[in-house]
Amino acid sequence: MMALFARELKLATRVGAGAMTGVLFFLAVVTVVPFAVGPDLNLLARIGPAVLWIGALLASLLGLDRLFQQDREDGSLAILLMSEHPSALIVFVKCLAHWAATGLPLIVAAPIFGLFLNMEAKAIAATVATLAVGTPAITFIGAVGAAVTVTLARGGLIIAILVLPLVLPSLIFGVAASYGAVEDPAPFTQPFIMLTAVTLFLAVLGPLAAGFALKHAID
Amino acid sequence: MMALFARELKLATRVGAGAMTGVLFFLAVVTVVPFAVGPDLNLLARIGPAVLWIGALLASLLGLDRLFQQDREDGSLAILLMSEHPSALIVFVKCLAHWAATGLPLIVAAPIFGLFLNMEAKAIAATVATLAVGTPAITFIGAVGAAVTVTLARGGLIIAILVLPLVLPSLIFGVAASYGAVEDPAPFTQPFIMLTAVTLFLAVLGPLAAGFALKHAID
Amino acid sequence: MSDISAKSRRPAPPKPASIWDYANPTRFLGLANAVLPWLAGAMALAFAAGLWLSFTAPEDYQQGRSVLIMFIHVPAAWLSMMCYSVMALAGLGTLVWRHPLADVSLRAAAPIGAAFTFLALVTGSLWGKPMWGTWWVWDARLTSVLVLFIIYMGIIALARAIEDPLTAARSLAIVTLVGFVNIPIIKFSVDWWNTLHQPASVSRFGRPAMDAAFLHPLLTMALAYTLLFFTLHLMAMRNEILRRRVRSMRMMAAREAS
Amino acid sequence: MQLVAENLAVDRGERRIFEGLSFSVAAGMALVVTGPNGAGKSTLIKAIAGFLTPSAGAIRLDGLTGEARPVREHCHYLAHDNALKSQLTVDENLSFWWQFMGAPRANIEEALERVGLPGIGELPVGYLSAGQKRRVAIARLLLNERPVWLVDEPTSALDKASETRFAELVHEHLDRGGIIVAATHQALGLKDAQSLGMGTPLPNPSPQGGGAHESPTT
Amino acid sequence: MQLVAENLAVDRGERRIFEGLSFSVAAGMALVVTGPNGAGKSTLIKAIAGFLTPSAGAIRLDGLTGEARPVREHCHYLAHDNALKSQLTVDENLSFWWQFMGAPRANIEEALERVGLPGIGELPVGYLSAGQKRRVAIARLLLNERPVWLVDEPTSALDKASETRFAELVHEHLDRGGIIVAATHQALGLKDAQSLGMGTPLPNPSPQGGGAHESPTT
Ligand code: HEM
Ligand SMILES: Nc1ncnc2c1ncn2[C@@H]1O[C@H](COP(=O)(O)OP(=O)(O)OP(=O)(O)O)[C@@H](O)[C@H]1O
Ligand SMILES: Nc1ncnc2c1ncn2[C@@H]1O[C@H](COP(=O)(O)OP(=O)(O)OP(=O)(O)O)[C@@H](O)[C@H]1O
Ligand SMILES: [Mg+2]
Ligand SMILES: [Mg+2]
Repeated sequence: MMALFARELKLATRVGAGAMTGVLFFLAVVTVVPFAVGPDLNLLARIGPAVLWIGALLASLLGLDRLFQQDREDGSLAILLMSEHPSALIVFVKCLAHWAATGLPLIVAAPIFGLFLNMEAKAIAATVATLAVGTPAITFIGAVGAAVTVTLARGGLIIAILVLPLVLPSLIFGVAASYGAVEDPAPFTQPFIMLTAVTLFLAVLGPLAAGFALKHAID
Repeated sequence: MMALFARELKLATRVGAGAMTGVLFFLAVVTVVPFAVGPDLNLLARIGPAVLWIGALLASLLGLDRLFQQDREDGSLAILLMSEHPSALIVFVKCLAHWAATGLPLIVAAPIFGLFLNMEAKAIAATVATLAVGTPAITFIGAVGAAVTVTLARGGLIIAILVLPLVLPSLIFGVAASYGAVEDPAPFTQPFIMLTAVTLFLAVLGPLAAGFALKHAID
Repeated sequence: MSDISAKSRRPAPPKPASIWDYANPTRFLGLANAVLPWLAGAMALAFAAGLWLSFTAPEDYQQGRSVLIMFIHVPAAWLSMMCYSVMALAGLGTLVWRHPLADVSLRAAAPIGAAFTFLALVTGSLWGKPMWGTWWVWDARLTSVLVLFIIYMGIIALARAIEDPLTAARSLAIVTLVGFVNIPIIKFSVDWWNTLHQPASVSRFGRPAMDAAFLHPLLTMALAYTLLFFTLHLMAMRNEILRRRVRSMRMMAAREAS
Repeated sequence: MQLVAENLAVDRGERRIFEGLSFSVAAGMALVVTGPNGAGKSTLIKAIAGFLTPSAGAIRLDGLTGEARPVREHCHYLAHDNALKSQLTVDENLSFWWQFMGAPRANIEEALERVGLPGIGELPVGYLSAGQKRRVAIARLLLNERPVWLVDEPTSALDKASETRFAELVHEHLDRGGIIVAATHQALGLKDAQSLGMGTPLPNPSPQGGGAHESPTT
Repeated sequence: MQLVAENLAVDRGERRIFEGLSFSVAAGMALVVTGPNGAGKSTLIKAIAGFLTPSAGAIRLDGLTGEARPVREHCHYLAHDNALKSQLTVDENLSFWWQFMGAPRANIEEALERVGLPGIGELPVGYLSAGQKRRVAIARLLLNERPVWLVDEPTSALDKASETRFAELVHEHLDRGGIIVAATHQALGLKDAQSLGMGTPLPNPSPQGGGAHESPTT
């Protein structure tokens, strides 16, 4: 399993672009928002967590469709699934590697983008924490979308459609927790715990469902 | 060439009910935003153009990376390039088909989504106009990225670094022009003309560069 | 669906022994054909009664005639949720019992559910204009219906995208079930979301204490809608089965030639 | 150990590909599946590998000690595709499979030598010719211990020398008590092997009449 | 008409695959390129098809009337891949190439009949077996008029009957005055063909010594 993780990471970084595309897309989102909102720095700071979350969410969608497709096309998927390792575990490891290659860079970049948006340090810290806890959920649920569309040549958009409604809870709790850290009446801990719970739940459900779907994708 | 256009369109629409998928994705993005920024209608109306543009950008990017890859993997690309048709023309036609399948439906649907975001009629009209003029540029420059990825199996980074910075001007001019149509001091015509110029420029440069890159992609 | 065509050729046992025998597509077609006229008739009656009750209902002191929209809107909203439950059940049927009809049922229900959801959205928004003065607000309930609509459409898009019915069946079932897990979550999370930062602009939205004068037409209409759903669903299932047969016969013909 | 198929039927798309197929292959034996294009050779192999669920009948691996595990976990599968990543080097590719599959048998350098490609490990797979890729894929079978080899047109793209080398590997595997099921159009140079000739697939979906007909010759 | 290569050298990666290669193939003749895996057969074909630029020498098509066009525009190329989209039906795939390539010769129904797959047009390509796909790919060559056929292991995955059928198609094409360059490990059953045996490639990147050696037999 470590071997699988290492291979996935190697592929992701070698074929490259994965991480950078995500970060650059993130940058694009962060860059246009000030144009739309106008020069109101307070407003900008206020919607900062929301912008970071939306940026990260959308950036995570890029490249999700390749999660299993390449393995299927070159025949690796069949052999992976024949092994004694449970398919859900294989999916889980692939998700982790995918997240490490694409999600992690976003989180590293988020503080800098937070500065662009004139956010306070505390808000930035809270947002980064929520992103770190929340974005894996996108990958886990994205895996279901990727597994279900693995036979399609261009599944990217369909995956995004299937994934977006399902990640709403993460988005809501993530943004709520980020706000909670700065605005006084709003709590931080409670939504943060919920966010963690959602991620953990999807970390189980996603790989199970995706693994199940993949079993029938080889023919 | 008409045959190529028809085939691309068929592939794009067969795999995932093309037009509908793009529109749905757009709808999903528009729905997700209020969850993050909150249901404040005034704020939504202000960031409306940015939301529509970001949605359109992402919809164009998802699936673009596979513009040539599939053709290369199944061997079609070699045969396409052997024909007497210039490679830039082939790229151009493929881009047009891709845009017709994914970009056009977005533009048709944008006004309705503008209503969701509580945008004024004038802002909606301006945004739709900028989308119509601006989104082809995303496809054209995206084609370069797609061609380069096809070539550089181990190239890394280059697409992202190449494509998104080039798309950023379109995005910024587009949002600026939409914004200019409603807010008084900001101009509409000037960014709009710039946007048109960028698109025209990329419509020439993109296919030429992509075609050139593709010639070296078969080995 | 190979099982459909294969099973259909099996000599039928003399008597249907249990409800499961209706699962045989051929027998199902027979049953559907027999039931459909009755169902359609009952639906027509229910609609006639419902509409008559609705139009003779008193005007609401607050809403005026526009209360009529309620009789279209509320049942549509209910049905949009019921239909998804039917699909989730069918999804279970596909995955657990591997029943070919379950998949047919899921596929057939999706567009109907989407249509009801769309109707709820449109009528709600038509109602919203006179009531709240705007077509759309990002209110919890409205938004969750919109999300439901997106889920429906995603399922439809997926169904269209995958050529092979067998592959599609499992994918659809999985997505439907995963989506079902999410439906309560959407409902709750949307509440959290709203209470968190919305100075409610929609305070008038809420459950009006319902008068019997409104309740009766509403319930009748709900019954009519339910019958409509089952009629459409049966018809759509029948079409789907026939479509699959045509498809497999065409493939067979193409192959036999070679 | 014995690989047994009993009264097997497999459907694909809307069609029954074959039915009533029974065979048993004992340890140390090879089963060579032949037949025209579209007969269902690959389908049979995929069914044994567990990717297609038989509509009737069953596939078992008899006479194994230890806890019962699905047949597929005892198998190596060499499909039409090579299951290699062209961006990674030969070494990286093989060492991944070596670690992932468990039950290591040979090391990578040895395996590459056995397929006649010593010292090629550093090259990215994308740099190899069709036949070289196929040979690297064959080397994968040597890395880990699996009693059953399921190979689908293993010698496609191989030159004559490599074909001979492959036949040697096969014999060695059989001598060690392994089982091989091979779908092929080409003589694999196996001295004694059962052969299973598949006819053209059933013309219609009705389960009447046998499509595949075993000819249990030795 | 005559396909001529003069003193050809091709590099791939950082390595010279062959050099000093010369041959000429007249109309109505076939050139069969043989050699072990990695010898450079596919490389030669790709160079003729224009995908690899020779580091030295040139490839010409002599004796054609009309304006000069690159060699590749006179060629059909059948690579290891089939250039078929599995989501589209056989008809859709073939009719696209038919329209795209210009100079139509046969219609799709005829072409499918020639490869022994009549009436298969409605099926999605994804439903075909490996050999059936290959045969559809061969049918593509019949659709449009191209004097030169470049085929790379054309008979891989074909059953015996289809191999014979392919040999017929080849002879027919030659009789019509065509040229064929085929890279192959298997006897194609061509009665008279020039053969070009390629050795193992040059061992090191420095361009010294000949790697490929032509044996112009008939
Ligand atoms: C697009 C806008 C709207 C949507 C999507 C929508 C959605 C829904 C849904 C899903 C339900 C069923 C709730 C349940 O039973 O749990 C419902 C019920 C109802 N809606 Fe709407 N609605 C919309 C607009 C409106 C408007 C403008 C009004 C009137 C002011 C309204 C009045 C009602 C009433 C009275 C009920 C019945 C509540 C009950 O007794 O359960 N809706 N709506
Ligand atoms: N994915 C699929 N869906 C539906 N039918 C399929 C699929 N793949 C193959 N078939 C059909 O199943 C039959 C058997 O295919 P299979 O690939 O097993 O043949 P094969 O004996 O391996 O042939 P070949 O020698 O060409 O490889 C063929 O008629 C084919 O059309
Ligand atoms: N993309 C590439 N980059 C660099 N080197 C390559 C590439 N493709 C092939 N080579 C090398 O070029 C040499 C010739 O390869 P080629 O594919 O022409 O061989 P071939 O004669 O067709 O062999 P086979 O019979 O296996 O198909 C091989 O040694 C191979 O390693
Ligand atoms: Mg096969
Ligand atoms: Mg080759």
